[in-house]
Amino acid sequence: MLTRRIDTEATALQRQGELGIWASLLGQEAAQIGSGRALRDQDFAFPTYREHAVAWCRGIDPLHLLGLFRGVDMGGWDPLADKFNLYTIVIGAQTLHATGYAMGLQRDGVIGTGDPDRDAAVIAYFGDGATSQGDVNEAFIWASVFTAPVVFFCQNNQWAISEPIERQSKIPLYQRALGFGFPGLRVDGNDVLAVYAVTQAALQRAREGSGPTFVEAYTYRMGAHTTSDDPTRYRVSEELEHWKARDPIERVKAYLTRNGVADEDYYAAIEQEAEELAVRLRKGCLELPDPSPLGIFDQVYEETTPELQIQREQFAAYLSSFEAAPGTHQGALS
Amino acid sequence: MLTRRIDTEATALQRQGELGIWASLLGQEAAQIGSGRALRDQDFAFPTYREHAVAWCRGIDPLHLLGLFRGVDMGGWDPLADKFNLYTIVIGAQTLHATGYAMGLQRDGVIGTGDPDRDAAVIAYFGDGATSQGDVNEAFIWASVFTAPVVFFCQNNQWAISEPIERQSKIPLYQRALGFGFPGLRVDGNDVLAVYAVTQAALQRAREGSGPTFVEAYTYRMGAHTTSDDPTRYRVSEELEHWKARDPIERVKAYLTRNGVADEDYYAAIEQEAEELAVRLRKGCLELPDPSPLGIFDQVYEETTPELQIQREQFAAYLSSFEAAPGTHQGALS
Amino acid sequence: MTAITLAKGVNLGLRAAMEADPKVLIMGEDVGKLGGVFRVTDGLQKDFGEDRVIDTPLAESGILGTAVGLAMRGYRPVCEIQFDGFVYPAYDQIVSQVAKFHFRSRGLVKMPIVIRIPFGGGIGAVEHHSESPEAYFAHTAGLKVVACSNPIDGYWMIQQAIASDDPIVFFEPKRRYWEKGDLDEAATPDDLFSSRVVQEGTDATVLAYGPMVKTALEAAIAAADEGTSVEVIDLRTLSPLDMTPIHASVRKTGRAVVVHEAPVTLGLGSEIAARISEECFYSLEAPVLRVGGFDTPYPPSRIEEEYLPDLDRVLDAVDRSLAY
Amino acid sequence: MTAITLAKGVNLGLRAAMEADPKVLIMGEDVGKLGGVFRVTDGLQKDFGEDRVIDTPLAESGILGTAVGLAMRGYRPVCEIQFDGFVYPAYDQIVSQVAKFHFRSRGLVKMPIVIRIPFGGGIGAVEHHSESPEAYFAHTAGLKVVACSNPIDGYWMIQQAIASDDPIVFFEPKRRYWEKGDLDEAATPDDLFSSRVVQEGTDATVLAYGPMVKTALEAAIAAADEGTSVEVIDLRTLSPLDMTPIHASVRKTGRAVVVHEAPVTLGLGSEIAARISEECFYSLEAPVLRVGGFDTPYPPSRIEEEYLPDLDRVLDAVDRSLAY
Ligand SMILES: Cc1ncc(C[n+]2csc(CCOP(=O)(O)OP(=O)(O)O)c2C)c(N)n1
Ligand SMILES: Cc1ncc(C[n+]2csc(CCOP(=O)(O)OP(=O)(O)O)c2C)c(N)n1
Ligand SMILES: [Mg+2]
Ligand SMILES: [Mg+2]
Repeated sequence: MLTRRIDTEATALQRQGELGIWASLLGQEAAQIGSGRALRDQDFAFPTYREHAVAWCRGIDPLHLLGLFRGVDMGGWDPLADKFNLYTIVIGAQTLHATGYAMGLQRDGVIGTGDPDRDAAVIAYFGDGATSQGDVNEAFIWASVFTAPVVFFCQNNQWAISEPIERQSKIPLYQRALGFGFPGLRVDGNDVLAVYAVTQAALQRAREGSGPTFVEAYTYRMGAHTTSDDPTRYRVSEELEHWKARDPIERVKAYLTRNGVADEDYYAAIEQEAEELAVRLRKGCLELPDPSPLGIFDQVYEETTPELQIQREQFAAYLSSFEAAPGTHQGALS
Repeated sequence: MLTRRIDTEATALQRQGELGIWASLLGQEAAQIGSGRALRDQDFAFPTYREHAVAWCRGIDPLHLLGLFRGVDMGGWDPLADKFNLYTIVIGAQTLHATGYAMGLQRDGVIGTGDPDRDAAVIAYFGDGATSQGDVNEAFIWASVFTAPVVFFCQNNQWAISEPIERQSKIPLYQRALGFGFPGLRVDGNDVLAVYAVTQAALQRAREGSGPTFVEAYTYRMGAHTTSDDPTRYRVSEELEHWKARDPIERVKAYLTRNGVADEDYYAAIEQEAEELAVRLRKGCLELPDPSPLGIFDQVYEETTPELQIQREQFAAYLSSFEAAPGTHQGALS
Repeated sequence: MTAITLAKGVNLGLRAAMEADPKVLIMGEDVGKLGGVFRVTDGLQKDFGEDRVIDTPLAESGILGTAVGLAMRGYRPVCEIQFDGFVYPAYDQIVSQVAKFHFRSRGLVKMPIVIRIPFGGGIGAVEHHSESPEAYFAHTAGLKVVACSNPIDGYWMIQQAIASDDPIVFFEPKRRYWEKGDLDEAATPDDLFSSRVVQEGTDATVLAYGPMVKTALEAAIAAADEGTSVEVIDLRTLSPLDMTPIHASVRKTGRAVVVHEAPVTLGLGSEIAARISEECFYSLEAPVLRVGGFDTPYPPSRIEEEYLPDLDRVLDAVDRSLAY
Repeated sequence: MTAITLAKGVNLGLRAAMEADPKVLIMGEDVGKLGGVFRVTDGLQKDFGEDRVIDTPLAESGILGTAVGLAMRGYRPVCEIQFDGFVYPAYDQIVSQVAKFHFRSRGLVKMPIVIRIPFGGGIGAVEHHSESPEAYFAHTAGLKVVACSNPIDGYWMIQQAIASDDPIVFFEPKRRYWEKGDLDEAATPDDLFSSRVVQEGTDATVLAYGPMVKTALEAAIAAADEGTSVEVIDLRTLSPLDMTPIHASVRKTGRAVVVHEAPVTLGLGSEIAARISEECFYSLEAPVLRVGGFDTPYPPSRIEEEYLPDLDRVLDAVDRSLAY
């Protein structure tokens, strides 16, 4: 619920022009929270651009996500320290990074030791559309051949922007793994507990050194692809209605209430927390400092180059020429 | 036997410095002849760089193959007229071309008509190593999603240069197709009749509009990867001995003799034909005209560019300056 | 005469090409039902069917690789790459196959493929959505590269590109998609591979293409106010270059400034500067100056306006040129 | 002092780097048991094991993509691309990931990856085995690009590249792999990102790198016989460029010729010509001339010697420069 509130707030901020774009996770909360909660501290997650709830599980301040979509940076967290990679926008590229990282874990001897605080695994997130990319299939080959400790977690939300899953595969996606020699399975992606259990088992298998697993979390993108998208152009409203009835948050609420684990007070407290979070995010977002134009020259390399130094100096001089003689030229320096 | 003689002769020519390199098909004759003979005139084949016997089946003069490896051109045949693509050297790239061509057949309405002289299919050749390339897996996706009339014909010769098949897959390759939703099967690649039957069935399936099939022809690269390679560095001689006992040519000879289809005279006649072919090739190869240096400028585009025209003119003038004043500069223009 | 946007101009051009030749296909991600994320292919699938306007699986190498096969079968695929930064997975197919097939086959196999790429920044997007990769393709023998800058050119140039039997990378300045121009369908368009003087002037020549043409024109107006007469050339064709009008202009003005969004180092400006310096050696009164993106990855969008060349940076370069 | 080939020089450099730092890995096709098709990694798997010298599946994007992950985990992968023409399937990972990670993470994630590419022609090979793709990488912000030209540089530069925390594309001139030089392991190498005057001269400056350095030196000898004193600079670093010695030389000679095998259009020569023209404007007595491959795909090998710049074409350009 907190992540959904983050999502609503972000969408609102985008509508008000404060974010360039926002990729909503609406409908995919259970898949993300269920898998994110199955991670241990030492595990490493490689997200796409939509894993806001996994970020939440990894302890990333949602303000960082807003910063990225606002365009103040490309993700303000420390991917190595937080063991949560920066968002990867090029579809599928991160599955190879995840596999390489997993090969690094192998070389570091931190799998199959039997020590639960030591054995680590990697999880790679990607969408149904991504399964068509060469990179993702190469990642399957690498992981299989090297028995790498990586879980391929595919959120099949039925759509890749306007393209339905039938444009990517004629058979259920989890079966793809069979062609590469490792287990694939499908889980109800709107059932947070089921996702947790399945991911947890797959991660454990990886940590033990038994290699990769493909998990297909069968879910639905209830919103638009991003705030720039208009899904009414390509899908029918009945479909959405069908899935609304399966809303993962309503389902877990029903479950918790039925089992007496949560009551009205609990929900009220969460609503309250969500509201406070939203206020903080809105305020924080507007206060996010813009990056310094000169800063970009320093971040390209570990050891900068003469070219960049010259460009930086010239640009600094150019910028200050405006301060010295304002209005010399007609154009406004924005 | 004829194709093996071509191969021996080409290897000899390379050793004598007349070819830059040669990729031998030794041991893969049955897989290539069996599949090549299953093609009808209207079918189209996309080879790698090793399908010399398929070329033979398509009626390509082996001299053209020598020309390519000698470096006088990049394949002297007409790929569209001969329905045999030029050799593709970038591993796996041709599987997508084959799939695209097959999609063209669909659009031309020449599949599933029931007319055996009209319905066409495409065959894409590739090696075991190629199955790791993103492109090949993308071709599987395309072919599956669009039900394209293409047969993926993989010659699993156990090696990709020095890397054994285990570096590409942990499970039998034909199973890869299952992950993509179309049939995959393995055939004894050293049994020419079995290969013929299986390929013929797969092609027929494609021509009827039932989509792609993956055929794994299980065979062995009896020679080096190319004439530049030294397989003693990475594989043991017992393996070769094992496969020599399964030599596809010896096997078909034994079969034909046993069944009284061929006798000594028949073989003698073939030997004779092979010898004549070899003589012709050797002679033809040495007589292949070198390309004209100025010709390259005309082949880049259908409509050439001012840049190329200038470069061509300047280069022509430069070349003729040597004729005008020989010995002006020290270096020899080779 | 109808007022149309650039997006609409290309859309109408595509439609005209598809009507003229049944072999023309459109392929790409979301080009069908959605009509493309920028709506450039809007309505085409509805009118020409799913066989001719193909929503492909999500893989750029697959798009270009199958386009090669379709071209071999006589089709003329127009491939859309959704955003500039997503062309790289297709790089191998473009550079090693599309570009080389004609040469490899001594002209027996033509590759009449158009690769449409919405390019450049200025729209507040996240990473990989604002790149200017044109130099990569202009350095590749076997490809031709053009960039349109306005709705009218969008309409004509896309048709000319599709009609060409050579493979063409077709750049569309995405931040100008919504700008308007008046289309006269009866007019005779300029040759596809020609550059055009879009503003005459005598003191300095500014060369630009795609999104920067508008910026250059604005700079010329501002310069005029300061008494400097700037000639602006819209390159339109990036490979091959059309040097004739460039030579004429630089011989007149003696000074040249090349402007693009792509990083300066080895951007189009370097080739143009090298050619002008060689071919107009005795006419140049100042070195050819280059204004472009800095040699950094494209920055977060909140500072893209500083990163991108703007009117002021163009004027600054003109001033520096005049100071020689 | 031992006489070693270039292939051996890089081999020894790799060995030294692997001994010095257990995080250094070698990855690629056939780099293990076979020791690479050019034997540059010969013996390394035997001595450092399969965990550190990895024969990978046959997919270049996979090689670079997993290298990114390994780098994130603190490793220093040295990736071999078997031949120049096979780097393109990895282009997306190189341009969008390897090159951008440092920037994207504001320096939090380093990418100490070396991409070794045997490049260039002249060995009688078939298509895709003789290309010179260096400009594609030099135009890419976030990468550094170097090229060695001789065994001694091969030995030192590969170690320096591996020690660098930035991603480096490392070009090795394959047709010089078997040429020899005397290695003094006790010597102090030049800085990796520095260019070097390898032949002093006063009349014209020839700039070259990789395989063309030898050609340029031969041209300088031939020119001396004709009474022309040619200075030759081995660029060594292509991105960043080391302009200081170039400026000094051109200010002295007033004339510059850039030589490379890559096609001229938008090759390294265009950037160098643009920079020299701008930065040494008043010193130039002739335009910077460029000698390179023609703007065609690499031709069939029987005419590669005509296609490639040779001694005569370099001399011809020097003569043309002197004629201004
Ligand atoms: C290589 C590449 N091509 C195209 C895009 C544009 N794009 C962004 S998201 C998307 C659809 C992705 O679908 P899916 O993998 O199912 O993930 P989802 O958005 O549904 O979470 C596309 C085509 C991209 N980001 N990268
Ligand atoms: C993209 C690419 N990478 C590397 C190479 C170099 N190479 C040529 S053949 C080969 C091995 C191919 O093995 P396989 O696919 O099994 O075919 P085979 O040679 O055994 O017929 C390699 C790595 C290439 N040609 N293309
Ligand atoms: Mg999806
Ligand atoms: Mg093989």
